[in-house]
Amino acid sequence: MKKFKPLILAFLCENSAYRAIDVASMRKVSYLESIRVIKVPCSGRISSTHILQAFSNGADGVIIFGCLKGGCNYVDGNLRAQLRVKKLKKTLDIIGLGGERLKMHLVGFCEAGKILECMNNFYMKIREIGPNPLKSKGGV
Amino acid sequence: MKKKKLAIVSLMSDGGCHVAFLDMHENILQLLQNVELVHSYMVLDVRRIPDSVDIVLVEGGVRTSHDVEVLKEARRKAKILVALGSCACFGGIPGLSNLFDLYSSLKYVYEKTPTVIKGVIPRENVPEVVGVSPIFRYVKVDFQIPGCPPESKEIMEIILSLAKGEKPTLPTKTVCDECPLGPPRKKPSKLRRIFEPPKPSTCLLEQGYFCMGPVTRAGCGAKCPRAGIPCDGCRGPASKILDQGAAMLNTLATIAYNTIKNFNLRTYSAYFYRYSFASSLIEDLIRKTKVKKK
Amino acid sequence: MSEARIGVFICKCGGEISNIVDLDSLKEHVKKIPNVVYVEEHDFLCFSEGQEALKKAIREHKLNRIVIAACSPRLHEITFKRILSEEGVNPCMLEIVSIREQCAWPYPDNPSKATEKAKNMVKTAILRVKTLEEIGEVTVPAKLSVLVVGGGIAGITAALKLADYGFQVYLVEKEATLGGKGLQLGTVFPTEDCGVCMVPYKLERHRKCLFKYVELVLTNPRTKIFTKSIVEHVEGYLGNFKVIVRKNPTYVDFEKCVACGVCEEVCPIEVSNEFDFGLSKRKAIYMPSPHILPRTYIIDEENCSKCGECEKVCPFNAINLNEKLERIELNVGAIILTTGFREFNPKNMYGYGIYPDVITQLMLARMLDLSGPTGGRLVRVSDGKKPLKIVMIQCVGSRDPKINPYCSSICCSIALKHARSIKERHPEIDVTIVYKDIRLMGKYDEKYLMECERLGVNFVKGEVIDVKWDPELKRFRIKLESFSERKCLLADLIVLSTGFIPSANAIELAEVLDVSLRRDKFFASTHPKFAPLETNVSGIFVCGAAQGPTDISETINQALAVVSKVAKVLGKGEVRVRLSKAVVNENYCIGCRVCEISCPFNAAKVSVQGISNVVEVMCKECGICAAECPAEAIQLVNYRDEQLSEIIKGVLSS
Amino acid sequence: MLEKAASGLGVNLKVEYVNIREHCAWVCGSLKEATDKAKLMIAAAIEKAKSLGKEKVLKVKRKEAVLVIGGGPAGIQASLDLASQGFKVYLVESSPAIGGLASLLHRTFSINECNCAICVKSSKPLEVYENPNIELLTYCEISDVKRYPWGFKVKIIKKPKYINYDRCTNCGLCSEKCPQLVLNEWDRGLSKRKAIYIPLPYVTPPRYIIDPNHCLHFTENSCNICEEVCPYNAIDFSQKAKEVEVEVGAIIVATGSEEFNPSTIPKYGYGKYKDIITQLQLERLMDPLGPTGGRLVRVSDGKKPLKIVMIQCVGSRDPDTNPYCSKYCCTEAIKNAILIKTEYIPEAEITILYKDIRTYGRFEELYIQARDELGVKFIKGDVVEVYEDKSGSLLVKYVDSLGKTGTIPADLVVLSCALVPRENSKKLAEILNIELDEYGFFKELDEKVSNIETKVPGIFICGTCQGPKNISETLVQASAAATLAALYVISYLEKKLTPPILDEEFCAKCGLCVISCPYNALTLTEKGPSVDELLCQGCGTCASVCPNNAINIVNNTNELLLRQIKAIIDEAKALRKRVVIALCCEECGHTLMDALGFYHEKYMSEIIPITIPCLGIISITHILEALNYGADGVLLVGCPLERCHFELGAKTAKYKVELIRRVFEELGLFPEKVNIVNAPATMTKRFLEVTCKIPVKTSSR
Repeated sequence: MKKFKPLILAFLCENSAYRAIDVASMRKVSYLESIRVIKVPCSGRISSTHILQAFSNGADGVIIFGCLKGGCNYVDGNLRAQLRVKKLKKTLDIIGLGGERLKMHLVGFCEAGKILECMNNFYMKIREIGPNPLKSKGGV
Repeated sequence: MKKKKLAIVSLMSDGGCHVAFLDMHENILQLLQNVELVHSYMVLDVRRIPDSVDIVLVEGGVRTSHDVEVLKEARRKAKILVALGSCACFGGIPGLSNLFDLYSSLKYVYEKTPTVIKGVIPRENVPEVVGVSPIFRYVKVDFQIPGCPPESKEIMEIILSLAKGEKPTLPTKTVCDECPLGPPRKKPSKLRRIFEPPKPSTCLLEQGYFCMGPVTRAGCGAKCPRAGIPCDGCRGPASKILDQGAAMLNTLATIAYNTIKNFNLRTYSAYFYRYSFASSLIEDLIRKTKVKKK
Repeated sequence: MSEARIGVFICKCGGEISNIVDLDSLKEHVKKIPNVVYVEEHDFLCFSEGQEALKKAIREHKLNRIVIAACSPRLHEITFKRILSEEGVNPCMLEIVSIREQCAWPYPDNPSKATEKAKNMVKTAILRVKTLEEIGEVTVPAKLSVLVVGGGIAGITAALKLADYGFQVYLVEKEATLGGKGLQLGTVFPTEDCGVCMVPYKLERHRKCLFKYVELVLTNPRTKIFTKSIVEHVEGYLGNFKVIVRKNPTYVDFEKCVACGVCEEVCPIEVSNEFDFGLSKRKAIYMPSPHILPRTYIIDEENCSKCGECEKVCPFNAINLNEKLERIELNVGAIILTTGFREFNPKNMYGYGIYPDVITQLMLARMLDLSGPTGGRLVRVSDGKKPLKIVMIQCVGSRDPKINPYCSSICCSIALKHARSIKERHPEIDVTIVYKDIRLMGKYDEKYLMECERLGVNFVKGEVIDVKWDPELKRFRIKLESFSERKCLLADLIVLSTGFIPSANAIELAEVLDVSLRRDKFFASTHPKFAPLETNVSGIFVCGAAQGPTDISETINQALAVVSKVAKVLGKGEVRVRLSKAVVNENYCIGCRVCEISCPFNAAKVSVQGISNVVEVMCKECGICAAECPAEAIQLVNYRDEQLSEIIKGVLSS
Repeated sequence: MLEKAASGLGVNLKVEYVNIREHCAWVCGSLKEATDKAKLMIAAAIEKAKSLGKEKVLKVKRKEAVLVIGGGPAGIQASLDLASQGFKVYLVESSPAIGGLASLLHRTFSINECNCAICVKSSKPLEVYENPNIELLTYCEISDVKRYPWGFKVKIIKKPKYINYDRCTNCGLCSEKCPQLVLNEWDRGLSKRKAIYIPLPYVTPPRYIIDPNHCLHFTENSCNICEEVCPYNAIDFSQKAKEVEVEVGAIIVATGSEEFNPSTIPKYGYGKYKDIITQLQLERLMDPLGPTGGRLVRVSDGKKPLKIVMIQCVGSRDPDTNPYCSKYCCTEAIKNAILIKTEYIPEAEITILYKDIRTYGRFEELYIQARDELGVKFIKGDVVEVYEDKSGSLLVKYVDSLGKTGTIPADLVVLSCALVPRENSKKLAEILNIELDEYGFFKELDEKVSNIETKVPGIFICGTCQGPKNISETLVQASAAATLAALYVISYLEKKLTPPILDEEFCAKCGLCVISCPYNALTLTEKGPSVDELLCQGCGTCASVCPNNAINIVNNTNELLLRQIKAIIDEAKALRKRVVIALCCEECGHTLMDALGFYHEKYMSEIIPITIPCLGIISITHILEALNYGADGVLLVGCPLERCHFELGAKTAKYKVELIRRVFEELGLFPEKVNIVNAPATMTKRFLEVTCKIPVKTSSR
């Protein structure tokens, strides 16, 4: 069997994670090529619909990065997103996709290393879990 | 032109000013072309002051009732009366004896001075001794030539212009104006006594010496500071200074309040009023208080 | 809107990119994407040659959206934006993809991966740039006037400076006089200035006496003062608030009163003076302190019998006992909250309220004030004797998780100030400070501590367990625990260093203004570190002790800083807003108020008609409302659901 | 007010007020006394009114531009505030990148949470970089500042960076190939950098720079590698230092501070043992973009430290080094302890040795979290020594507050060092003509009410160059400085000039006025002192110190004062009244007299106040003259000694009084007749204490 190469969608808050990646790239490190990155003004912007949409369009995993607790430019957007993710994970469990396909991290601007590590770990984990079942069912 | 008549009268004095007058060297010849010296106990044997003299130089301050008499006589006979030297102008160093009462001064001079053995205060044939005072307290003074001693050149110039009927002027500024050491660059940080050698070409006040330059009338060419010795104020206060000592105290209070805050002078008067005590505001105050007490 | 014509510019970066990324295949890939009309590679886009090429291509191909694949946007974004606007393209129609940093550099040995990633990234960017809407700007006229709530040190400082800027200032104070707590302090640490000398005014010459500038605040044509007034209602937004102020009757016209004191003489009612904590007496018409602002007599409504004696005798007809309550409507551009603090009431703690000789630091300040009720004499309240042992207890009502977890910051300095002042005047009095940590804030404050140690103030680190009155000794017995040892102290007078809590009407005011409060009921700022003075409502600011206990110098700094923030937002009479805001589709809106609740900045409001409405000036473009809206009626411009989903679909589709 | 009304009518009216209500009616025992006093006061006022001349008013529009010195958080915030209000800002930074000390931080402490330091490290600097109103001048130094009525002309030296900023694309090839390796001061010596380098990966502006002290091209004139390797031809060795001149209306100084170097105190063992580091080094170690990539390890062997000891107050609250408290370090240490416990090494044992934990305000919650939730150990005590035992492990020996000695083994010792003034602040202070305080920070006008203004109008200070503070205090102060600077530059310089006038005839150029001027407003020229009318505050110290009365303040000449005194005494003699001349300074003195009125405090009606600008204008001669003319006493009323509104006036006056009293004592006169009250305006009691001792025989009633 051909090695499974997961397709991962990452939402990056433009105030922390997106900029962190940008800075880290000056040191010639970056995220994996099979991770697709979308920047958002705040992790709070991402609604459950978007996440579900990603899965229905064939993403094997969705990872979200928000600012550190207390560091959100918009008071508590990051915490709202976290709450949403927590709820959605349960839903994903119920519908059979599995909550572990969705992950959210709170990171600081300087913590590019941590972001990349999280991305890698997530990638490995999704590879273990296997592809998005919707794909094989032709749900896409 | 008729030569003006010039007389020099001595009161309580050591004759220093008289010598300063004679110290003109050959300039005296130039002077004598314009004036005629008619009375001077040092060079002429004329006992009485001639009647109607044009210019009378009075040397020394008033100490005794005899001095007062002589002074009044001189005034009567003079067209222009000039006070010569700091004693005549401000009372001079003898003025400091006003700090003490008369009896203790006499006692000190005649009985306790180390060179006196079994001294007695003379009581007979002695004119009454009064407090030291500058001559302006008794008579109208037309002009003052300060200095201890006064500058010979200045004396000459002033006599010459008086003889010509002009109004002479004294320097209006203070000794600092002539001082080659330049202005202070900062406030003094410590105090020094005169036996400590000063740094060259640095203002003495800045170095912490009580230099009286800022409050003393210019005209001497800042001889003392030039030689590294703080000015002691012999030329008395400059034109706009009401009280030489107070002005100096004031200056120190402003520029050196931190430095001399805890410094206790043994005597303020002798430091700051060495030459001008007898004509100072403070002496006035003392006198007024004494009058009140009586 | 015209059709999207996207130009993609790829930079070789002198080989840095082109050596690794296969630009030809990238170009091929890009060309297939709809709406892309121009794809080209350049050697150095950032150099003037590259810039010219960019301009030329825009002109020739009538490009209206640009994607640049080059280095990190941090490096040349400004340059490219400038070029776009020079060519008449809206500079926001630009996406920069850092294919050098993200693709070329991390995969020096794996060009295929690099190329693949570059393709994806450029595609994402193209999808994004395609959906971008042009963002316009609106200017909302802003009132060049400011409402300052609170007339303490912070309020007065801010008002004076705002007036200097040219703003019309309305100062609303709930008491009859201005000055705040500063008046009661006696002296302040560490300079031992009198408390009224607190507001700096002139820059040219530094004079600091508040008292001297009575006229400045009162007569400045740009400041209007409302005493005994409260803010009753506020609506509107940054640049245009409508405020209703309720002005309670003062009965004395401060502009007429010359403070002659005739009225006081005839007033038949005498009560204890709360300004001096009951240490002195006053009439019902009185002047709390000769240094109050405005300098006028005031009538204490509670105790006044309205007998009218004062009205009769006043030579200037300044008293009018029939004055009625007024409501005044104001239009302001911004609001500053400077409501300050009040002393925590330590009722029943350490015997406070039970024994009269247990007092607070503020009361001690009145006693030590040379112009205070006792003329600076230190007395026991109960018998008027001089106390010989004084114990100060720190952290009363602060640093206590059960009451207030925060540290009140200034009580240690206050205690040291008083201890020093007592020791200097009466070295024979024994002063002990029971503390947890001695916390000093200013750079010279440490000297205070040394001074106190030199003067022989005792310091005991520990916590007081119990205070009891010993009737035999006629003294207090204070039991305390210090380094797990039990100790006992005796005291004639106990002084409690009470903490500081928000002003009494803070909660009410927060409701009126729709501003959020912290857990501890001080006004909350949007970011405690980087925006300590902004509240969640744009246009409403907070400074001084209203946002937490601060000392006078910090209070003044904050008041000055807030002026700068106000000047920044109100600008020259208009607020300019980029319209990249949340917008509501009225057809979908169900008026559920989710947006209203979720907006951190109170920008979304549901109208009476049940339709949500976003105030552009207040919206800060986070999109939280859009994520929460169940009807998908509220959307964030350029991050609309359809835009996002198109991107999601696009990037996942290759 | 009257003056204003009159000038509206085209009449130049000069008004002299006599405050007979507060000064007479409310403070005298009887009607007659009050009336007499009023007569005397009016006599003096008439005398003054006679000689009031027209005041010269200078009106100049200031330049609407501001120079900000220092690109740390304070400088950045001030620049942004000013730029957003539309002012032109020149931001000068001495190092190649802006961000200051804060850019070395990993996280900043905040209430309840530990925040990432993004705003101070990157986004705010970027905003500065992008703002069209801000001209960013990095790697520059201020060489000269000249004052003009409209502001300052500033000379700035642009040091050569040897890089063409327009061409550099930050690719880093040059740095890769550079053969010269040196310690990286940005990582506090924890890592190495090349001679051509970028200080930190996230700095602004994001460009490389050559360090000429280490670059072989400059030191040995040999190497050209970077020039050859740069694909963009961005390297330019021929760059020379350039001087630019800018004209601004105000200057904000925000040069920040430095971390204290603990190697000067041997007991901490810093520099001797590798595993003793400072908090800032710890920040670098924890920073994912730092030298270890965010792994917290021992410097010596790269192992995880399990026992960490933090020592507080290193170089602060210590009379031998810096007596002040640095404010930020307690919270900083606690924040780092929390971070280590929660994110880095949860199993680590952390002990903090402290004097007092100063987590003031809401930072208290961090302290509670560290102590109660995370089990960080706190010991109140003093460090005796940090040493290595035979096995090579570090031991911290301390004495706790009960006097017991103890030792703690440590893998890593972190010193919480003081913030100390920057080395070059002395030089800058000289250029700007502002003062340093006793610790070497810039001195504020007043530590309580205006810690932003300096003695020179138009120059403001903010941030840690004024004194230690945390970031939010710094930002607040910076915004406040921006307000003051903005108000300063939009306002006209409109100054009633009350400068001293010089009588050249009597000036001896002795320079006493120059050294005694508290504002350095005078300089000595060949014609005598010349006044900088902008700096002059009209206090009259020069007039008082001038022995020959050659310099006088307009409308407050010595002569006038004497005439006023005499007028009062003459009038008093006519009324057969005794009189004590009270010379009150315009600030606290006059206000104190007013306050006496407000309080209706009765005092001797013989005291007749004359208002003068500052007690510094009084000279001993005035006192003597007044007494000599018949006054029964002289009373000086002015500000508290340290709090004179004109710096030295109150102090010198106090000393003058002391001196004259000493002289009086020596001469057996009446020292008790000369008195001084140095009290703030509210201390009426102090006034009464002094005045009740003045010996005045009761006037004839």
